[in-house]
Amino acid sequence: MSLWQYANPVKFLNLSGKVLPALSVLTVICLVTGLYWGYFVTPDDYKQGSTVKIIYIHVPSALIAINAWFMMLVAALIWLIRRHHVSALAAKAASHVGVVMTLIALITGAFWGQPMWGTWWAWDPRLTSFLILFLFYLGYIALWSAIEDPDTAADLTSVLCIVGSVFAVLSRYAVNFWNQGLHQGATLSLDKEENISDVFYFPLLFCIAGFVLLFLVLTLVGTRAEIRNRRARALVARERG
Amino acid sequence: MTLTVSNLSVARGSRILLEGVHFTLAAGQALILRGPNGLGKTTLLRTLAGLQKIETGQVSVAPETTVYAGHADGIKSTLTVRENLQFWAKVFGTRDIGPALAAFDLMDLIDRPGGMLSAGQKRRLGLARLMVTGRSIWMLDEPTVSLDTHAVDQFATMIRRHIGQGGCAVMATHIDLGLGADAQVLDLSQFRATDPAPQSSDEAFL
Amino acid sequence: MIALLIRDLRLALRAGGGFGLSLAFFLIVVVLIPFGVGPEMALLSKIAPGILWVGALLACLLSLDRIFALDFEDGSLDLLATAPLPLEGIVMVKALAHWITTGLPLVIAAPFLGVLLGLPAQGYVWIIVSLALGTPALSVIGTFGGALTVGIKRGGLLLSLLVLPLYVPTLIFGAELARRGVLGMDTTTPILMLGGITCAVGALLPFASAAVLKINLR
Amino acid sequence: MPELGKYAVAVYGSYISTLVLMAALVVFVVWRNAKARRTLEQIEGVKKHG
Repeated sequence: MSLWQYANPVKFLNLSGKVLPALSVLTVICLVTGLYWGYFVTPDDYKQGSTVKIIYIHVPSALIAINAWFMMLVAALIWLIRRHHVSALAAKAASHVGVVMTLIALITGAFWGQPMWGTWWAWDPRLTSFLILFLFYLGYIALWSAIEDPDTAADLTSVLCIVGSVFAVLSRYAVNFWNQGLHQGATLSLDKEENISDVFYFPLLFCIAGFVLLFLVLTLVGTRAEIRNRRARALVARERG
Repeated sequence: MTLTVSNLSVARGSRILLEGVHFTLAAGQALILRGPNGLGKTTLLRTLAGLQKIETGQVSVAPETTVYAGHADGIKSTLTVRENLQFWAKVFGTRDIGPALAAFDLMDLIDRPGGMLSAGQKRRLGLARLMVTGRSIWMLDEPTVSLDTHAVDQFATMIRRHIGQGGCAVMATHIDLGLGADAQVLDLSQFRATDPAPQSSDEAFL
Repeated sequence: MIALLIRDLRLALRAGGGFGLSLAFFLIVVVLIPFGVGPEMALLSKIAPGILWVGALLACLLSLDRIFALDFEDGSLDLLATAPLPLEGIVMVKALAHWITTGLPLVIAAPFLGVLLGLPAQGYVWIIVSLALGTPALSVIGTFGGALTVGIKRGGLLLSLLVLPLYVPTLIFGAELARRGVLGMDTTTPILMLGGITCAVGALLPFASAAVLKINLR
Repeated sequence: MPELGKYAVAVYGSYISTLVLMAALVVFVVWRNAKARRTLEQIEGVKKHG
């Protein structure tokens, strides 16, 4: 028994089909609990007022936005090294979720920044990095859709993903150097004591879990769609032959 | 210098076109590929030249000894005939472009830019390129397209001289070049992929 | 390799090679900016380094799709790939040729266009230094983009979409270097970063470009 | 409903835009999968009969 056996498309379809219903239910539970708790139960922050409620979507979506790209990077490496088709297709599916999450993080950030900083947009390092990440997502998705041959597309997007990751890190550093910003530090960190208070913390954890699950569910469904498309393509190619 | 191909499959896009292709070509021999359009002659030649992936099977030859001439001649329209040919000579590390020019009557056109050549003249220049590469195994895809009878004769002479010097040529052509016993003819129809099996990368999805 | 470089330069210089096109484009971008933001010299001289950098970047972008597309269309790329040159070498020569025909003229033209924007006197040196240090990176990154999109019909727009995010770090450090130079501030960090980016990109990216070119040719 | 005070626009704006985008994403992914499934079933059905 090896983990790699699930890289077989058929096995992947079977397994993901079994897991998906339970996973979807869990996603809904987590999201509803977290958002209800956060929106209706928690008090306003003494400094930020009711805008603190935005944290329940802003932070999880930003988290997913970055980690989706990270997952795509890992998937790209797996595809290039081990040539498992599911890996490349999962990266494609994840990019669709990632780009929307990036957009959500940007939009909620703008809504939050307007009352807090007095501006919808600032060329703050974090905001700028996310904007650049958004552009990377767009380029990646555009490259996928521009190439007809699926294996060529997988190869090229994988290389782009790896090169893009290096440049994304470089951009992050460059942007930091370019402008010291308004944005506060990371909301959640393991090594610091002064995290946000527990009142906001627990519903936020639920929301993060919900977003992570949502990302998983959507990526799985998307990967299933890609596998089916590839299978249909392979069958048509065989019929024609 | 022999070229041995055994059990070779080649694919275009996501379809295997030919499978189980096998032949042996000794030094000083030419192989003429026959078969209807769309069978996979171009794909086979590109695979032999190392431009495309070998699906399965073995090709005994290193890509460093082959040279490929396809439908496009790779002629730059703003460079003269001399410059075009000299470039390839330099790239392949040879010097003398005189014999190649003489073999195809290109001496008079030597300072004419590539863009002012007719289709047949371009093709002659493209074939002359083969001579300056100094490589021994030629992969030629429809080399006689747009050549007149006189130029075809020149081409046949060039091929005869090349294989006379111990070189090899694999070409897809329908014209009889009068190579006699030095040329084998291989009908590729017999290798048409019977089970229209998809390319190996599609197999995972079936 | 040298033969390839000479051929590419010759092709760029002959009619239809597009040499000078990006230079003209650079000129137009720089001339258009004052029409957009107003003729105040004070404002223009303040944003001059940025305008010159963005203009140079766009001019560079304009000619990227020619790097491989022309050779791909007429079949030379196939022939080059079977020639006794390593693909990495071909890619590097292509980037170098692109820099000589596009980047270098931009570096030389930038100070003259700086006059139009009221660039302060001490800025000329820094504009030249920053562009000379940064434009090679633009060419190398652009070559990667060109190799990525070589098989795609009408890939020009996609090429821009892919390459522009990759240009961000170079642009930031390049423009920052020029800006700091103009203001007489410390330039050590951006000059090191810009030089570092150019060296690293020049050393590593050709391998990625050659890999994608190989994928696109098969 | 909690009282949002002067920040109502920001909070409502965030939540509504998020819901819209998220709904669009879910619909897109599910629709794509359903389409792929239909296409595949059609092809496989054809194959069985033929």
